[in-house]
Amino acid sequence: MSVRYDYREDDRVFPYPRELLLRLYHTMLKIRMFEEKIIEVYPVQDMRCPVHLYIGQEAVAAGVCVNLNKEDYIFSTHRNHGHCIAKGSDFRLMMAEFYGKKTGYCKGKGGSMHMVDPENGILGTSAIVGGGIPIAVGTALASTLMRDGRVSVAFFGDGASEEGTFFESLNFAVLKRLPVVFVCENNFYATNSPISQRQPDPDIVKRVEGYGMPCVQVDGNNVLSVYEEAKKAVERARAGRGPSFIECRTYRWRGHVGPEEDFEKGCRPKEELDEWMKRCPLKNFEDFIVNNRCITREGIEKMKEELAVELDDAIAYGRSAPEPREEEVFDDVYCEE
Amino acid sequence: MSVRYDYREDDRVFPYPRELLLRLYHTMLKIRMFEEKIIEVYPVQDMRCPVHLYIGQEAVAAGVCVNLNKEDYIFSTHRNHGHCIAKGSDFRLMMAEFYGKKTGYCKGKGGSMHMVDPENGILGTSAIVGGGIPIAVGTALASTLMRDGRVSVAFFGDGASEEGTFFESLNFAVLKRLPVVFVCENNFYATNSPISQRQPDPDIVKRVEGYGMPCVQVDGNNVLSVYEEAKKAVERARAGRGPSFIECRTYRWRGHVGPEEDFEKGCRPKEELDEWMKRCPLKNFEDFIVNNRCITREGIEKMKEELAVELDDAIAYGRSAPEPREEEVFDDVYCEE
Amino acid sequence: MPWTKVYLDKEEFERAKEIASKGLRGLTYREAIREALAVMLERDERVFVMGEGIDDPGGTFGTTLDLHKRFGPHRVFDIPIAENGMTGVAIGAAIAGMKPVFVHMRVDFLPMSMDQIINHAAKWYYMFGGRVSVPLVVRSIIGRGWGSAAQHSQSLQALFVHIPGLKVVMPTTPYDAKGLLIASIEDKNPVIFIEHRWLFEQIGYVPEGFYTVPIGKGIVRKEGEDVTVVAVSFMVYEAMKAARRLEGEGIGVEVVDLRTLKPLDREIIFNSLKKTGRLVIADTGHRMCGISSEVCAEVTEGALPFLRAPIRRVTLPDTPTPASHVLEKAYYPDSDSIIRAIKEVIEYDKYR
Amino acid sequence: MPWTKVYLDKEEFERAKEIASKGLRGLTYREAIREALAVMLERDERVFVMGEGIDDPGGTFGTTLDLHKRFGPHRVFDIPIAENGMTGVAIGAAIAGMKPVFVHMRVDFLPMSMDQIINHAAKWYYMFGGRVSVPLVVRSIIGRGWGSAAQHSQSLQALFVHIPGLKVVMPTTPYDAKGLLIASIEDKNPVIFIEHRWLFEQIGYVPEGFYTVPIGKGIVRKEGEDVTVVAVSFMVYEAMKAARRLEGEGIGVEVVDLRTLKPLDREIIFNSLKKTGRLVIADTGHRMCGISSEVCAEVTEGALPFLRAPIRRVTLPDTPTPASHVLEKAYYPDSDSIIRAIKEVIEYDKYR
Ligand SMILES: Cc1ncc(C[n+]2csc(CCOP(=O)(O)OP(=O)(O)O)c2C)c(N)n1
Ligand SMILES: Cc1ncc(C[n+]2csc(CCOP(=O)(O)OP(=O)(O)O)c2C)c(N)n1
Ligand SMILES: [Mg+2]
Ligand SMILES: [Mg+2]
Repeated sequence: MSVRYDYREDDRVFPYPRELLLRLYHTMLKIRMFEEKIIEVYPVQDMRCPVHLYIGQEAVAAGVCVNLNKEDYIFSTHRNHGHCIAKGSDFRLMMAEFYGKKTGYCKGKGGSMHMVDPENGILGTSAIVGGGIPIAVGTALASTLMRDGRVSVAFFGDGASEEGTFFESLNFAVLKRLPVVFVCENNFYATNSPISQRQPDPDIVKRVEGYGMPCVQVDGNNVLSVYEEAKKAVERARAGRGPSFIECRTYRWRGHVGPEEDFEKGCRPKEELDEWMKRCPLKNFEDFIVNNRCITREGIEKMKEELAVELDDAIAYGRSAPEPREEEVFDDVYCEE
Repeated sequence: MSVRYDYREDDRVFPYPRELLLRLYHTMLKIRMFEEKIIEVYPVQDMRCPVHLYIGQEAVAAGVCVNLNKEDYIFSTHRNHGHCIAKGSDFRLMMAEFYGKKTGYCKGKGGSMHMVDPENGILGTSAIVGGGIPIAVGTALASTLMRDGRVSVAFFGDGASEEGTFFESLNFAVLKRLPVVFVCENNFYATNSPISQRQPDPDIVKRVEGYGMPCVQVDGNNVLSVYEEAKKAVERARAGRGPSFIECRTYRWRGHVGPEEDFEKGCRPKEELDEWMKRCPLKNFEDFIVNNRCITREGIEKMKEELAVELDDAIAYGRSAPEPREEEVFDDVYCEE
Repeated sequence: MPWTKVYLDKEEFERAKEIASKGLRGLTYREAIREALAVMLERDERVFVMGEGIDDPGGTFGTTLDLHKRFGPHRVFDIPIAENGMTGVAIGAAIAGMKPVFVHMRVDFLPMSMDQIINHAAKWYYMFGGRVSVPLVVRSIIGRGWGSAAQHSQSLQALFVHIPGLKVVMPTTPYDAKGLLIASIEDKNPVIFIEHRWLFEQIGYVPEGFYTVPIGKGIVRKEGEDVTVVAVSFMVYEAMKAARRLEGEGIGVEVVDLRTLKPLDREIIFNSLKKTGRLVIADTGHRMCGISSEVCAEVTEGALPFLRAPIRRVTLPDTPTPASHVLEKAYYPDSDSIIRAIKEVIEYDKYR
Repeated sequence: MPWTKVYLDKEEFERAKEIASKGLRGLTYREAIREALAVMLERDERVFVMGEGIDDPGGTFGTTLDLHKRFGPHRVFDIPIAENGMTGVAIGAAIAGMKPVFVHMRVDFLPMSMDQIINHAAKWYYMFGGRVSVPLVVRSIIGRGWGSAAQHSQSLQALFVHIPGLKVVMPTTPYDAKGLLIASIEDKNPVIFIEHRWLFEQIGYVPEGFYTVPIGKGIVRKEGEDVTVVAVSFMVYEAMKAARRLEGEGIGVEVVDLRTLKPLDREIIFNSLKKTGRLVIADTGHRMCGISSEVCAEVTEGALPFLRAPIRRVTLPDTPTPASHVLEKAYYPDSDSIIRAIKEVIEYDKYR
């Protein structure tokens, strides 16, 4: 039940440039270690905002975003750390935001659920389920109107695929052939509700097929599968051939919110988690690239050490960054420029 | 291009009891003549509410509702006259409501867009596009919980199929296997917007197929086709086997609102209307039942005369019915029982 | 100043035109709206207009008529009936640098898009620390009469006034309709722009080309010494009618047209109240937690000493709208209701 | 009467319990809510409870915990994340004779279902001439703190108060939470029932079994001579704290807990104001067009002569909610803000 890359070995591995494989791995590792760092520091209770960890789903963010340019737009949700990191956001500014600091991405106004990083194409993330999907369609509309060649990606969960706005977004995107890619991360839960209590069929892709755009379901724990499908979708969008939909089947390891495990609380069966942990997107891909001599174990250790330093630095930065002043609570209600 | 019944002649006509065919015809005729009566009286400007006429779509209401019991629920829209008549509502009380009178179905509070007739399973109609669809799912849920064996039908337009609530409703109905039938009357327009400006593909049924319930597209101007599909769907719902979706392709003859034609205003091509008028659901079915000796032309004339009298009576009743008193404006805000 | 004038009818405007030394151009409110859109579509290529049926032969009561022909279907286009999703689309376009105008035939359809308006458009700029603004205009129309009934006759401005981050504009005259719509499109923030169908035929002076009327400023439509009527949208006309009729009885009514409900022009209300000491508020919306409530609250907090009599509110009752014309008549306030309210507040301290 | 008492902390309740001749049963607010649901599920088979994740191990902050086990998954069930559609479903069930309770974890998700609440539930009974009523309860929760930020910390009661046909209930004590929730379920109309997360741990006297607290009636939580504080939900606790602290300074604060915002209990406000002549209003929501505005308006219309000083409103500012705890602190009003407001109104006429 582990993620299988081997079937690709003969004909597909070597076409991938080594840099690509390393970049994918590095991105996943960054995300994983970032989240683990939060798990480490959170109990101190000085990071005073809800955090929704992405551990287990790293292959999706990494496999999609590697296809994007800096100017391309992504939209994400409450569970946005992975997407932002994959798109290029800065650890320091993220942590500063999570610590509610003035130098954070949102000057301390957003917290972990609301990330913004316009330089990297992140114009905001919405913690309202389904909220970001039509907005991504809107930036795609803008790109069409302005002919700026950008692609928009909407990341969202299986839960979000139940909101009416999702279907409204699909309809309009196909109608206007907009350059948008819909990436549904089906991790089979919305908070603690299993998908079986919310949808008659866990194959979300089936309900999208009728819209007349390319639709595919992929192993969301296999970064190369995600990469392949996202590449096609992004190229298609970039070429003006309209939207695509990708359902990535994956799994979140930690509780819905906060750094804890949730299976002890009875939120889901331990065995289910165990099965999915065997399919760890990071570990399996690590073995794969090592076995294929893209990198040595030592090289990987080196990467980890570097990232560990970076993350310690980011935490230190976030903790020591200046607090906003109380009066600033009244700033930024309106844009007065 | 006229509606074709003849292919059915050999093997299918005679299975239908004569009463059924006459009932279908009678219902369609009632609707047609009711609407024509409104066209006649509306210019006097004493029927002071917006009217959305159903002429051209009669086969849908008739073909569906003949399968329903009095206790079964239907939900409809701004364009509800046909559905209410087919479900058994009274001309007099309808007209009284349209004239804003105290004895109208809603005591003059609803007007033509808001019909209610609980005795005939009409618990209200919503003029908010898409508004009635989830409500029909809700009555179906109640029927399941109370095990009352009732079936709910949601009538709505192609425009309503663009609202997110439509998909939310489909998902929940399938999830819970609710006894509801979704009847989408695709008349290719929402107000004056052609479907091509709103949906990438005029086959609405395609976007519903993925939900895992029976889905069908029928000629909505052929009352027997509608009848057949609705029968299956209603039986299925009644048997506890869950929802179905029926797309009826049809056409509205008059303007979106009011009694006038709209092609002169440039709302749509005259030729398109002409083509659809040739496919008149009433006229073609009339020829069919006459040709098959269910009824004579004289019998039909007789029916028409009777209905004309009834309608004159209903108009007279509506016009002379008492006005509500001004103070009643404050009644019925809350139910105080 | 001809643009501060409310012309109660076409004749009045024609008289004013005759008298005016320079020729005044008269435009209806509907034409003024359409002209504002045309001016902005012409001037700024980031502007586009979207809405259900806006390119049809009705053209949103004439306010968008044929604009798609002039500016092309990419800049003025019809959309699916999917208000929440399409509001999200408009927001997305706005944050990516466009300036969308989303047109709704009725304000009653906005509850569909409340999530995108309240949770997204209104909060975006603040939530992201001022990094990304949402220059979006949501035009919508209120009306009354002809049995439109409960779901097609609301006047929901108060819901938007309650939400931080939004601006809410309700112009009364053709001059303001154009100038405020241009200002709203120029504004970097989400603006809920609410028009009244019963104003569409009103004629007034409207200059050609580009000009703005500042958001956040009310205007005194008529001066008076005895009582202030703070009014909104169509109720300004009713207030003017009331004022004219009361002139005959020697009662001086000052009519303040709020024009913008959020941010609220507290100054203009207080200044008028200082003078008259008496206040009537006339709104097109419901009573509880309406703009009339907010004006009362501002006064009790900041101008209580000036108040010589209880305030009277002339609003829709806290009742859904009925269809029957008899009930509609009982339902809607008009100049008579305003006159009754004025008399009450005036008589209050007459006998003290 | 033990149920009219706000216990500021657990110790206070334990003391009261000791003193009370009859044994008082103490329950937390969260338990009281859950018990109300259980009582009604037991008593009336038409009642059912639906909501996102209500059957999970968290059980909506404990308020629905394990009810699905006791009453079965047909009567207490999880639903898809589709607020507008699911509200329509609840309305449908209600008009067909059921009594649904729709539970939302946060009031911030209700803007999604505004169309079904405003255009359908609120209007159904009126629009159809009183033929079909909508006995629906929409429970939702407000909270504050821990960086929940703009989209997860709103207190949107005013939006519902504005809409005719709805009732809006916001209980403060465990006793009222249970009694008002039962009354809401028994009510034939759509009731928006709003709880405050910071009250969930509050303990108070709660009788067993079935009882109701009337909708539409406020209650005086503490008598006082000098100033009236009309408060809502969690702000009642803050007002009680303020009152206790001001007792030491010889200022008598009367605390009125509105309990129901719509219909509003005008009487209780006026009666208190008659006595004290001074008014502070403390709300959990935003300022403009909020319930604080409405109370001001009622007073200026109907009780102006009793008012000896300007009113002060203690509300959220007209600003979205920030995440940072420093900004949160500046953002949220508390007993200090109430004390400041009280002092302002008291000092106002001290020197006159
Ligand atoms: C409109 C809305 N309803 C409910 C919520 C509460 N909520 C927060 S996250 C969540 C689950 C989302 O599930 P999914 O979309 O699958 O994303 P995941 O958490 O699995 O990444 C819910 C219901 C919300 N934020 N917004
Ligand atoms: C939510 C909402 N948006 C817009 C409208 C305005 N409107 C009334 S009828 C209508 C067209 C509906 O089209 P369709 O569903 O196809 O029904 P038809 O009129 O063709 O029967 C529209 C857009 C509305 N009533 N409700
Ligand atoms: Mg999920
Ligand atoms: Mg249609």
